[in-house]
Amino acid sequence: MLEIVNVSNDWNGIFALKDITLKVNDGEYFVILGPTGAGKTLLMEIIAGLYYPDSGKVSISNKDVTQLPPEKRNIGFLYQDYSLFPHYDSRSNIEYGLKIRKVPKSERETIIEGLSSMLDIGHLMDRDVTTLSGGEQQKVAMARALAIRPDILLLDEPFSALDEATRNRLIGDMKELHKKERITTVHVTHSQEEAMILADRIAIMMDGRIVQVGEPKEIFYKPENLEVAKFVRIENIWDVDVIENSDKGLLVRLNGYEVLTPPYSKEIGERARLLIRPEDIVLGSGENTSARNRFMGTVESIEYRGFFNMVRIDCGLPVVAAITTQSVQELGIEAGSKVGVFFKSTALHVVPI
Amino acid sequence: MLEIVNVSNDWNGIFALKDITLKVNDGEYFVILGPTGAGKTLLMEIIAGLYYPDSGKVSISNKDVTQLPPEKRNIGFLYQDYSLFPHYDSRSNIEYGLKIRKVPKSERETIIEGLSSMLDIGHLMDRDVTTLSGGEQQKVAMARALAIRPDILLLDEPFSALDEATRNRLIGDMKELHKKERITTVHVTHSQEEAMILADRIAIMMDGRIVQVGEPKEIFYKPENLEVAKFVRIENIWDVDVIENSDKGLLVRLNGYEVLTPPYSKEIGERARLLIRPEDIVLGSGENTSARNRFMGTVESIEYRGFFNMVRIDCGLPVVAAITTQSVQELGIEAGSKVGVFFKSTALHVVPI
Amino acid sequence: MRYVEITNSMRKNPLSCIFFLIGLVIILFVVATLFNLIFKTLFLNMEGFRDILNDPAVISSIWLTMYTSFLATLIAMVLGIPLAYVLARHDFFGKQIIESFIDIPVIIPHTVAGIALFSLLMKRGAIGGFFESIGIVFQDSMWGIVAAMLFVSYPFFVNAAKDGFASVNPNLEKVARTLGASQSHAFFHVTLPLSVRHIVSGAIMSWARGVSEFGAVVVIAYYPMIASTLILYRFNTGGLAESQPIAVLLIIMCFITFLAFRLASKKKW
Amino acid sequence: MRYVEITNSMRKNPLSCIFFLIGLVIILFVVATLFNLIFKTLFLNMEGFRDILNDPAVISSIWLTMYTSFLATLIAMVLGIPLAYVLARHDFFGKQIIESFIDIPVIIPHTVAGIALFSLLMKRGAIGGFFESIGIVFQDSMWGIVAAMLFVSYPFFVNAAKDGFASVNPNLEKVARTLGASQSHAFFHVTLPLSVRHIVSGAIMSWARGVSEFGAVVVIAYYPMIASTLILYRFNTGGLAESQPIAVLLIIMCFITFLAFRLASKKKW
Repeated sequence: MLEIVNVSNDWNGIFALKDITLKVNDGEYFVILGPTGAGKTLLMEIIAGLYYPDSGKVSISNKDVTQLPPEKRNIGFLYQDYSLFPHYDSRSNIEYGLKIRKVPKSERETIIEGLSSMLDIGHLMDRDVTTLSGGEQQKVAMARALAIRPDILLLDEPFSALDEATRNRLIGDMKELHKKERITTVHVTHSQEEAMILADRIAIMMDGRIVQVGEPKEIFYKPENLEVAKFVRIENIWDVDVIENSDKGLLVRLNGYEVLTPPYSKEIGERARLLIRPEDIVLGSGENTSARNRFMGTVESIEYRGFFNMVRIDCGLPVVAAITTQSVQELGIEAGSKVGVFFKSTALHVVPI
Repeated sequence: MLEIVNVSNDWNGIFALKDITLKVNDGEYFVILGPTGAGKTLLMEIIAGLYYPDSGKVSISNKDVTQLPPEKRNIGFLYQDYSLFPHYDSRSNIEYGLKIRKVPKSERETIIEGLSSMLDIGHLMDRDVTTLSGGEQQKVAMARALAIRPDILLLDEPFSALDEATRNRLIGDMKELHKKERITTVHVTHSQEEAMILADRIAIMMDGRIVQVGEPKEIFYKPENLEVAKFVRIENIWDVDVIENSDKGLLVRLNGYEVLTPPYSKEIGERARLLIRPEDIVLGSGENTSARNRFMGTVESIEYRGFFNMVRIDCGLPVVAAITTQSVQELGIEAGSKVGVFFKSTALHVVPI
Repeated sequence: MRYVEITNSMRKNPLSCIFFLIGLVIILFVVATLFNLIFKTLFLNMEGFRDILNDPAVISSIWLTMYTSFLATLIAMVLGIPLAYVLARHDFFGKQIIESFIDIPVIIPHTVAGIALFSLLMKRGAIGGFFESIGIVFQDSMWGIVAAMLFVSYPFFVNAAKDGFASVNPNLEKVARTLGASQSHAFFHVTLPLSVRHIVSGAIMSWARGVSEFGAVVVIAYYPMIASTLILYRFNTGGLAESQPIAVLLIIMCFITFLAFRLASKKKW
Repeated sequence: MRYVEITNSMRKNPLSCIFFLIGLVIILFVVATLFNLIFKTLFLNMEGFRDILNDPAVISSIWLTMYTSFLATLIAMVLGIPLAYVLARHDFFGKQIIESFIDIPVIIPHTVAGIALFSLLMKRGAIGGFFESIGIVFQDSMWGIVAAMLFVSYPFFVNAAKDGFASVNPNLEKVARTLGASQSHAFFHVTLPLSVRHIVSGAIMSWARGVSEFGAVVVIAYYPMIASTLILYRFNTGGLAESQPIAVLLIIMCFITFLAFRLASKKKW
C-alpha cells in the first residue's frame, strides 16, 4: 500500500505541489489524470525518492520512506521517454537492476526469459536500444522496471510518445499485464482514454492539487466541480434556478421547462449548474418515451467521430448528444431536422455555480 | 485550386516523398492524415515553396509555381509550434505580412480589427507573444496567416501542441471559421479525430506516398488496404474464403458461418479479408433482427470509453463492438454474458489479403 | 540535445558534495592567483600603481591594445556574421572542412601563428608586398597587431554567432518568407535581431581574446608595443615591481569594458 | 534550445550565396597563412627542415611542450570532471560566480596571467615558498610550465565536460537510482560513459590550448624552453629561415596528435 500524506513542494513557485494526500491500495491500478503542468511528474519523482518533499510523508507498506533514497525503495519507474541506457543493448538494460542486486547469472537469465515471453520481446534482446521503435523501447523499459520485482510501478505518461495505433495496442497489453500480475501501479497521464480503460481508481490533479478521487464512472459522471466537468468533456453545462427540493430530487427551471434532478442539498431559489454527458442524451422523433425530461430542438450539425456521432441541437439552449451512426440513420436526422431531446433524471448531476 | 503532380523528393532517403499527386479544390478543407514521419511537413513546405521538389509540379490556380519563391505564392502557413516572432507583440506579428506588402496604416488597422473580432483576440494585441498560452499563440498565428488574405492556408499539425480541452475548443472554432471564410485549406495531422471533424476530403499518407483519397466516411468505412484499415482503427479484421459470387455480393465462409458481403470482384475459392467497424456491430439478446449476418458469442470485456463502450466478444473469432452505455444497460451484459452479434451486409468491406 | 533541467539539489547527494569540494581546488587556484596579484599591487605597492597611471607609455599601450582588438573584432564581425549564418542554416559539400579551418587558429601555438603571419604579411612576403603597395604595412605596425589578433580571435566570434543563428527557430524565417519577406528581409528583421545576444557575447569574447594575445603579436609587431609586450619588457627590465601594476591596470580595464558590454547587451533573448 | 535542422539547400537562396562568398575571405586568410608557411618551408627550404629534425634542442623542446601540456590536461581532468558534473546537474547559490571564475583565464591577457602566476608561485611567492619546501619548484622549471598551461587551458576542459554531462538525459541517472544504483554507481556506469566523447574532445582542446600557450609560460619559465619560446628565440637570433621549420614541425606534430586522439575517440556517443 502506498500512502502520501500532506505532501507539499514549493519549487520557486513552479511545479509546486499543494498538500497532496492519496492512498493507493495493494494491486490497484491508480491513475493520476490531469492537464500538462499540473505537477504530476514531480509527484511521481517524490514517490520514487528522486526528490524530497518540503513537507509531508510518503509511506510504502506502512513504512515511512520519506527520507529513504531511491535505490532503497524498490520502485519501478517508467519515464515518458523510456530512458533506456543507450550504451547497452536491450538485455543489459533489463539486467541492470539485477546486476546491482548481485542476482546470480542463471537466475538473471530465468527472470529475463520470463519477462521476454510475457512482453513478447525475445527478438529485441540483442538489439542496440537506439535502433528500437517507440513501442519496442516502451516494452524493454517496462521489462527493465519489472525485472527488479518492484513493490510499486510508477508510469509517467507511458503511452504519450507513441503513435495512435501502437498506443492502442500497448494500452491493451498493459491491461492484460496488470490483470495477470496485479502490481500496485500509479500511472500519470493527461489522456482520459488511458484513464478510462486502465484505471481502477482515478485522481484528478490540477495546479498541484488533487481535486477529486474516485472510480472512473464517478469521475466522468459526477465531477466535483465545473473545472473537472470541463476536463472530462461534459459538454452540456446549463445554469438553472432551483424551484423545489423534495425527496425525489430537485425541481429546477431550465430554459422554460421544469426538470427533475437526483437529490442534492440546495435551497429553493438558489442558482445551480446542471451537467449531463453527451452520451446520456437520447434523441427521438416523437414523445414515445418515459423520460420526464424532454425538449424539442433543431439539429445544428452532425459530426462523424468514428465510433459515434456528435450532434449539436438548438433547443433554445445548446445541447450536445453523442449517438451512434445507426441512430442517426434510423432517426433520419440531418442539419435542420426537428428532433426530440430526452434524458433521464438519474443522468443529471448538479455542481455549485 | 491547388494541384500537385508527381512530386518526388529524395533527401538522402529521409523524409522522402514518392510521386505525390493531389488536387485540392477551391474552398475545400483538405486533410492529409498519416502517422508521424510520413513526410507530411515536407509536402507542405514544398507547397509553400520553402523547398523545391526533385521532380514534379505544383500549380496554384492553374499557374505553375514550382520554381516560385515562397514570398511570391501568397500562402498562409501555420506551423505546429506557431513560430510567432518572439521579439514582436501580437499586433506586430499580425502586421508583419501587411507591412511587407506596404499596406497603409489605416487599412492595416481595419484588417487587424476584423481578424481580432473574428478570432476573439482583441485582448491579446499588445501582449508579448512569449507570454501567451498555447491556444492564444495558435489564434495569433492564425490571424497572422490570414492577414495577408492567402489563396491557400496550410496548417501543419495546428492542434497537436495543445491540451485536450483547448484542442477541442479550437477545432470547433476552426470549423466555424472555414464555414464562414471558405479559404482553401490543407491541414496535415496524425489525428483521425481532427480529420473526421474538419475534412471535406482526406488523403491518407504513409511512408511518403498517398495511399487513398476520399471523403471521411469513404476512408473510414472503405479503406483501400489493410494498412489504412488498421490506421483508421477498424478492429474487426477477419480472413475468409469466398464461396459464391453473385450480383447480390460475395458469399464468404467465416468462422463456420456463411456471410454475405457487398459485391467485390473476387474468384470463388479465393481468400479475402473482411472488415467491419466496431460501431457497425449491433448486439442483441435474441434473434429479433433482420440482419442476415449473425453470430452468438460470449462477452470478454466491456471498456467504458466515455461517449461509448468497447465490447470485446468471443464468437470463436474475436469481435469488437462499440455500443452506447444505454445499450449496455438495456442488454444487461457484462463480462461472461452470452450475446448475439449482428451486422448488416452493407457495412462489410473486403480488401485484398 | 542539451538537457537544461537541474535534476536535484545537492542535499542528500554525497557524491555531488565530494565532487564540489574537489572542483573547488581549481577555483581556488584561479582566485588565489588573481587575488595575490591584485592585493600585492593595490595594497602593498599603491605608489607603484599610481606611477603607472601617469606613465604615458603604459596608458598608450593599453589604449592601443584595446583599439586594435576592437578593429580585429569589427573585421571578424563583418566577415564572420555571413559565414556563421551560412554554416548554421545550410548543409553543403565541404562544410566540415570549412569548420575545421575556423577552429585551426585555436590549436596553433601562438608564436607559430606569429611566424606564419609574419611570413605572409612582411614587406617582402607573399601578400605583404601587395598591401605595402597600397599603403598598408603590417610589419611592426598597428595593422600587423590587428592581423594577429584577428587570426587568433575570429574563431570565438564565428562559433558564437553560429550558435546564435542555430538557436533561432528556422520556422520563424520560413513563416516570414510565406508572409512575403525575401530571404534578406527575413534575415535582417527576424534572425539577426533574435541572435543579437549571441553576437554581442561572441564579439566580447573575440575582443577579449584579441586583448589577451601576446605570442602572435610579438612576432609580427614588437613595436608599437601592446600592453602584453610592454608588461614583459618591464618585467625583464624592472621585475615584478614594475610589471605587476601594469598587469593589474590591464585586468581592471578589461573587466570594466567586459562588464559594460555585458550590461549593455542585456536583453531578453 | 539549439535547432539542428538544416533548413534549406543554398540553391535559390541568393543571400546565402553572397554570405558564403563574404565568409570565404576569412577562410582564405587562414588557408593562405598556413599554406604560405608550409609551402615555403617544405618546398623552398627542405634542407632547413631536415636540419631541424636533427636538432636535439628543437626535438626536446617539442617533447617538453607536449608532455607538460599533457600533465596540465591530466590535472584539469582530475579536478575538472567533478566540478563539471556538479555544475551540469545542480543549481546552488554562487553557481554563477563559480562559472565566471572558470572563464576568467580566457579573458586575461597571457602575460598578465604569467605575471600573476609568477608572483604567486615564485620561490619567494605566497605559495611558491611552501611548494619549494616540499621540493616542487615552479620558477624556470617544468612545473611552472605546467601551472601556466593549466591556468590557461582548464576552462576549455571544464566547459566541454559540463556540456557533456548536460547532454546526458538526467532521467537515465534517475532510472538507474530507482533500479538500485547509488549516485556514484549511476555516475560511473551511466553518466560518465555517455559523456566520454565530450570529455575526450575537451581534453584534446585543453591539451592543444596548453601547447599553444606562450605569454604566460615565458614569464614564469623562460627555461626550460618550450617550443614556442624556442621559435621566438630562433626568430630573434636567426630570422625566418631558422624559425619557420620549427613552426612547421610543431604544426605537424600538433595535427598528428590531434587527429590520433580524435580517431581514437570516435564512438557513437
